[in-house]
Amino acid sequence: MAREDNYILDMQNITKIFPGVKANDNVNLSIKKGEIHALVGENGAGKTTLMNVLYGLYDPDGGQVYYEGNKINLDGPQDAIELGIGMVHQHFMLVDPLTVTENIVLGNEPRSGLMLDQKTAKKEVQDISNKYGLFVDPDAKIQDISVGMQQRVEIIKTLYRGAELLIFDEPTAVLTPQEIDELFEIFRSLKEQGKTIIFITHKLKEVKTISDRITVLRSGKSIDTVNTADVTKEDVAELMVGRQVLLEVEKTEAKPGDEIFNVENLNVKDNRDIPVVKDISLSVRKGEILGIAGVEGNGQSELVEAITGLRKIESGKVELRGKDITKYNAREIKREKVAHIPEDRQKRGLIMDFDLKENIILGYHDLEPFSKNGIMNYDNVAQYTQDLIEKYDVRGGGMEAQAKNLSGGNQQKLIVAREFSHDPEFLIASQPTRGVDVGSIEFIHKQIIDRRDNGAGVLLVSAELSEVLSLSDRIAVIFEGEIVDVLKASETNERELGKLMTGSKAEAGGESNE
Amino acid sequence: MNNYSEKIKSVLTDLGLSLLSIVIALIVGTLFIFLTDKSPLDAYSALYIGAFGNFSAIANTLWRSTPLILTGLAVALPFRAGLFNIGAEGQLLMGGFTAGVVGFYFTSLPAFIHLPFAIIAGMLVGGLWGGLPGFLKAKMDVHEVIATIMLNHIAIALTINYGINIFRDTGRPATPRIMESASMFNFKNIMDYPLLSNLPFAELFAQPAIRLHINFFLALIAAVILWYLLFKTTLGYEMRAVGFNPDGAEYGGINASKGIITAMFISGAVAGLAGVGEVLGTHLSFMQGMDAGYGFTGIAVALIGQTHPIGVILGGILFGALAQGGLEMQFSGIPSEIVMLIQALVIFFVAALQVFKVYLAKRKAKGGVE
Amino acid sequence: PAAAQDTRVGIVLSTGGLGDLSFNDAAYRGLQRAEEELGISFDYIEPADPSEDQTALRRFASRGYDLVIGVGFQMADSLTTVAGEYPDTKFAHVDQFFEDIPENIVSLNFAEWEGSFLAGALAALTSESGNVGFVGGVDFALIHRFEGGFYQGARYINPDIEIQSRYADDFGDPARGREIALGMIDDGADVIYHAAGGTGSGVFQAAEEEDIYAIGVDSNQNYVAPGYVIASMLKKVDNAVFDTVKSVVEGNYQGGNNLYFTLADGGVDLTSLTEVGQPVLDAHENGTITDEGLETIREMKENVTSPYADRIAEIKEMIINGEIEVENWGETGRPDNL
Amino acid sequence: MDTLKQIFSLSLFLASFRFATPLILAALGGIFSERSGVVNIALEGMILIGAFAAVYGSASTGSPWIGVLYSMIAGLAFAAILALVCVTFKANQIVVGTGINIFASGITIFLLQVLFGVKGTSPMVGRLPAYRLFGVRFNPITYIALILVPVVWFIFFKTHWGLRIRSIGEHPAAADTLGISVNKWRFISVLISGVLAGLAGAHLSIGDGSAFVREMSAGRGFIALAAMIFGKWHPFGAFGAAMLFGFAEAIAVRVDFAFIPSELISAIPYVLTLVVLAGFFGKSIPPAASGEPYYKGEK
Ligand SMILES: Nc1ncnc2c1ncn2[C@@H]1O[C@H](COP(=O)(O)OP(=O)(O)OP(=O)(O)O)[C@@H](O)[C@H]1O
Ligand SMILES: Nc1ncnc2c1ncn2[C@@H]1O[C@H](COP(=O)(O)OP(=O)(O)OP(=O)(O)O)[C@@H](O)[C@H]1O
Ligand SMILES: [Mg+2]
Ligand SMILES: [Mg+2]
Repeated sequence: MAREDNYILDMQNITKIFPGVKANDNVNLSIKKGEIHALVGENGAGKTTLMNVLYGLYDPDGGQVYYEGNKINLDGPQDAIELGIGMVHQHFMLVDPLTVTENIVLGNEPRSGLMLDQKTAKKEVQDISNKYGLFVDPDAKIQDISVGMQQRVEIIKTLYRGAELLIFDEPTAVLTPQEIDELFEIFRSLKEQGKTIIFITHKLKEVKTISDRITVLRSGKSIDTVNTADVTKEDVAELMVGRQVLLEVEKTEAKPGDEIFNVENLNVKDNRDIPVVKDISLSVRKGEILGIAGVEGNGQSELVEAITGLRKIESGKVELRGKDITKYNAREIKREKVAHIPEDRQKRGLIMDFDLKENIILGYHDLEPFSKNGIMNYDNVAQYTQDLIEKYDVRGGGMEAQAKNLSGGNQQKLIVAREFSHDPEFLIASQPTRGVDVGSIEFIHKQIIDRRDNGAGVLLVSAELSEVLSLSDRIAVIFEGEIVDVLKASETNERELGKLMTGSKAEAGGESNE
Repeated sequence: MNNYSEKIKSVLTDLGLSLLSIVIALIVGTLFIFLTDKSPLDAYSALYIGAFGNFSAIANTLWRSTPLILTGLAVALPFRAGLFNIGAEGQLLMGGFTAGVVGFYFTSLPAFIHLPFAIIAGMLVGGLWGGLPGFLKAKMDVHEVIATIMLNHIAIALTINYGINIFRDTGRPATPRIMESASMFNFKNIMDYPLLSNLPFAELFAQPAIRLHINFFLALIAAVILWYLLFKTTLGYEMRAVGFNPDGAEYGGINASKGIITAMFISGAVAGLAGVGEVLGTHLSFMQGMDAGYGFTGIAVALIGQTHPIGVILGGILFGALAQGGLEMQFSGIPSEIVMLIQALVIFFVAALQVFKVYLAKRKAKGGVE
Repeated sequence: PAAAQDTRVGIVLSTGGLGDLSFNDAAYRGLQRAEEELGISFDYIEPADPSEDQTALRRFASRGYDLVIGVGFQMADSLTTVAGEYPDTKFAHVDQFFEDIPENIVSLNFAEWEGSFLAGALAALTSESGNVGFVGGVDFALIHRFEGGFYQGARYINPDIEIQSRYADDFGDPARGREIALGMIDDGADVIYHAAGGTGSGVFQAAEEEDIYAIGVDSNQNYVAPGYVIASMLKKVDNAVFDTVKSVVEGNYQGGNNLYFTLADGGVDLTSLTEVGQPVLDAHENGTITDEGLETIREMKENVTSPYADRIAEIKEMIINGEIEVENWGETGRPDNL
Repeated sequence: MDTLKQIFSLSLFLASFRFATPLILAALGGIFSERSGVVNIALEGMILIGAFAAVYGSASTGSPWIGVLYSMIAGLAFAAILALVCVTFKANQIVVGTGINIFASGITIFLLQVLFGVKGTSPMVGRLPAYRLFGVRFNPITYIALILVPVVWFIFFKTHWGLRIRSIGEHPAAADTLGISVNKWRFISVLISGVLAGLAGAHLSIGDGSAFVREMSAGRGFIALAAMIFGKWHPFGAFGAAMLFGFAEAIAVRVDFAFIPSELISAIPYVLTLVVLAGFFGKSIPPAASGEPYYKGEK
């Protein structure tokens, strides 16, 4: 029997077991009607699993779920949907080749006779998008739209099915600051309309800004539920990790050495052959971190792919230690002691069906001690893997587990572990802490600083302004494929960057360039 | 890390399930046998005796499984690299034909040159016939399934229709018989070789009925090499990476085209070896009908063996036994098409029962945690 | 000589097996007849592929069968091998000439070119367009014998007759057979002879559709498309096999011979141009063709073929007594300039 | 030149359509099954069993139309096996497909003997009448195939069924989270592919033909598979590819090439295809999830 009546949802003693892992261990979660409830916890704590149980995707190995006071038994998402539960997944559930409208109506499509009634469908989409201020292009294909819009599509999907309780699994991980603000606006308007929201995130700032209450999971167990007003970020962090966590990055003044990396008049096109990097020139010194701030989709992804040998360079020059590497392919560049943390961990960073030990040597697999004259030495690999997953605290299944069964954050840690372990002299990190928990963020940031202090040059690309500001020594702002300004991190602020990133030229706020 | 005992276990479950599924298939098969007023018992004991009843039966089962293991491997390797090779049939024909021609054309080479020459030539041409679709895929985005299907038909025209005619001597639609110097060692002649003749059990082999020749052992070696290549070498690592996630492989500095072309070339060479063996070991000339659809059966062999070289060996032996025992079933009065049906049933059930392996694994894991 | 009733014959058929309306079926018929008339018993094997031939032959030999028969070219080597292992067993082979033939093998060959010569002649005689066609199964020596005979026969009647010839490269693809025939008909052919196994049934269909004539092969196929198949070139494997069994039963089996069955001994022939053959009557018996089907065949014989009966008989005579020499393209090879 | 005259003749054009018909039907079938995420290399076997059932239906009832019905039922039955074993029991689709092909060769020969007392070629049976439309004569199945091309296009791109099938083939998990039953739709799609392949068989045996011959599908199931991929899993694309194959096969059986040895003529269609593909043709990307059984809750 559910506890109080103003609880729309009450999950009691939920247990879910995967091969080798107890993802949920007698978890309790109660949600009040109309609240925004934050669900936080380390990577692999079991947040996503719990939500998948609530959405009927997994059937729990133990526990009960009460919804609006009644015990419910979910055979599948259909049941959840009918009850008014909607979920926006950590990895979007969108069919790339289909249009926005098609994705939204999929499953209960408006029809006229035999035909699928595109007109009505489009209209309903438009109505919802107007009502909640969720702008989308109904006719665009998913594969052609920004991540932010894809997320709005996911939200409309749930509302289209009359969701009352909306689950958001790390919705902000992939969003730009602007998009995050928009998202929170949406949250508020949803709340006004009486909807209830469960919100998973690793960013405590967001938790403080938007949530009413917070539930903390740690290694599969529910630790505590608190009122947001009564706690500080540090408190929450401690609850999550079980120890004190430094939320602010500690770093000493950089001691830049001579130039290690520079690009001149770089031009790059995207997949649709549109120029997206226009005459960019940059340079990074040894022992410094150059941050690239910019709203996603302004060419930073293509820039990184181009300088890591994954994308064709139309014109321009890339130099490492004064050596021309413009024509180098990915392998040759890696051999120059360049490390690369790619922005899309699932598409680029990992072979999801490989196990940890096979993943942790990707890109270095043909080097000793892993490989000698073309023969792998898996004993060395195993040893090496063991060390790294301990050092970097990669959780979930051990080295024989497939990467696809790791939680999002642990996948990221795996990549970081790999890329940082060949003492790179130049490090390219895009979105290095996307979807990573506070403890790990602390860790990864510390690693990046250490690299810098050991004299490596670092190129940091992040949509996370606070991250760019706190890590970088210098910040280059990219807008529509051009570097609009380069600033000293110490002499600028989010406001100014925000302006530059959105095209409006800097007024005041520290002299630019050196 | 009780990693290996784990593996052995999973392999044993595999085998257990395969056996179980074969039994079920045979039970269902009785339905058809009843339609032919024969007794299933006789039929199946014939099947068993034909395949494993005595030494020569077993030897011949292995002999029959040889081309199947090889075509199975030829499908399995590219499969691990994300490619579906339906072209083993054509690669087998090209390889076999080449070996056949080399086998008769050079009349005065010593065996220690002629035989290896014929084998390598056959594997090379088979390899090229497999490498071509690999190249088309890597460089021109031609889907390998179309390319290999097309090349199968082209190979038939080139070898069976055209090739035989230009080299035919008598009325037989076959190339001239190969020279003694190009023929593969056949175990029934073991006594002619002083060295071998005083091996233990040598005399067991010395029966005229035994057709097993060395290509079976070449097939085993090929399987081990491929297993090693796939799971122990850097190239294999790269092939599997490309197979699972080309983008990830590219990021890892792996050259996908290289992986694709090599995988297809190797698999073509292996399929070619299947043809080589049939010509130099079994028929002693390249003749119409010698391909016997091995290329297609190879697909089933590969996947029943879970595209794992060792699995493929077992799969190949299973099909070899079905073929060898199937013939014996005919002697017990079961018409050939019923034999076919029973073979198909075995495939269904072996395939279907693999599924339970997944469930078993899941259950086991659960138990493990509590 | 072994008493007939305990004479056992084992036959290993050619891949393709029973139902090929050709030598497999014919050989089988021959054994059935031997079973009825001589009281022998026989068993047969349909190998799935050539690898099984040798094993199958050996199983029969090792089980003490008195006569072991192999059908089809690809059996020849295996038969020689097995015959070597079982010198006391008698063997026979259908359709392959042996260079140096062992004492315990008799090889049964057929002068298809002679029979096909008659088919060609008949085609030329019945053709009104002066344009006839030949559809082959697979392009190789055995089939070239048929093609060659047909070609020479047609030319003998009408030196400047148009002869179309094409191979389907498949013995089991009627759709191709039909399209090839339709193509030939488009180009003016009005009589088509086939030596293409199952592919041939497509030829008959085309003939029926376009109302032209076809000539069958190997066994009597005149009933297949009643009224359109004006004759069939018979390859009497059944008789040859029957005689061989008989010789074994009667103890006068003559091993070590390549026998050629020709027009002279009726080993090859053309179906009667006047009478309806027994197989057709049987087909009528077991309902494969209807009464009117049988009727149409009768009428066809009467109106179309019987007028030429004498002419064909005369040509047949000339071949037998050597006045006409028919070239065997299987040996000489198929001329390139056709 | 004579060769050219032959190539551009009307009769050759018509022959192309007759050859293309079974390829079009089977390829459309393949599209259904693969768009839903099930690889169907059993088309070959389904064509074969369809061809047999058509002949049996026509022979036993005297009506070729019943024969057509039988062919579709037979194709459906075989598809049901594929669906049951691969969709429900999640067995490997390619293995089972291979099994079905072997099964089809066996069962047709077996039934040929049980039902007609022969082993290779069935007696001739009543075939479908050919109808004259706009000056050309085809049997109804050819017309049906031609009509089905736009119909299938309509189903896939204009109806909610098509939408669901496409989404399942691309991203089953997404469809699943919207409460669409992945397995149900895969089952249906595979069944449809069986019906179409069966129909293709009927064309071979009682549409243009009028008898069943063992193995008469002669590899057309695989060519259809190629046509489907060539056509990028799109009905019109597959139609175009099938026509190309049909045309090439027609050339092979009808046109004389002085410069090509007769034994090699049958290879023309395949060489042609390779040239076309290699020469100027983009990448064919299969439906993302095709070939993979769907397990709930897999990451
Ligand atoms: N399908 C699966 N099979 C096996 N293990 C799984 C599966 N899904 C999740 N796990 C394991 O269950 C645990 C919890 O995973 P879950 O995705 O719920 O973590 P999370 O809290 O969402 O982490 P993150 O914040 O990184 O997303 C992890 O150890 C993960 O490895
Ligand atoms: N399907 C199978 N059938 C038969 N034997 C198998 C099968 N799968 C694995 N094995 C056995 O298990 C052993 C290990 O298998 P495998 O090499 O696939 O493990 P792996 O983890 O992929 O290899 P590695 O760990 O070296 O990369 C093989 O040597 C083989 O003997
Ligand atoms: Mg998660
Ligand atoms: Mg492995």
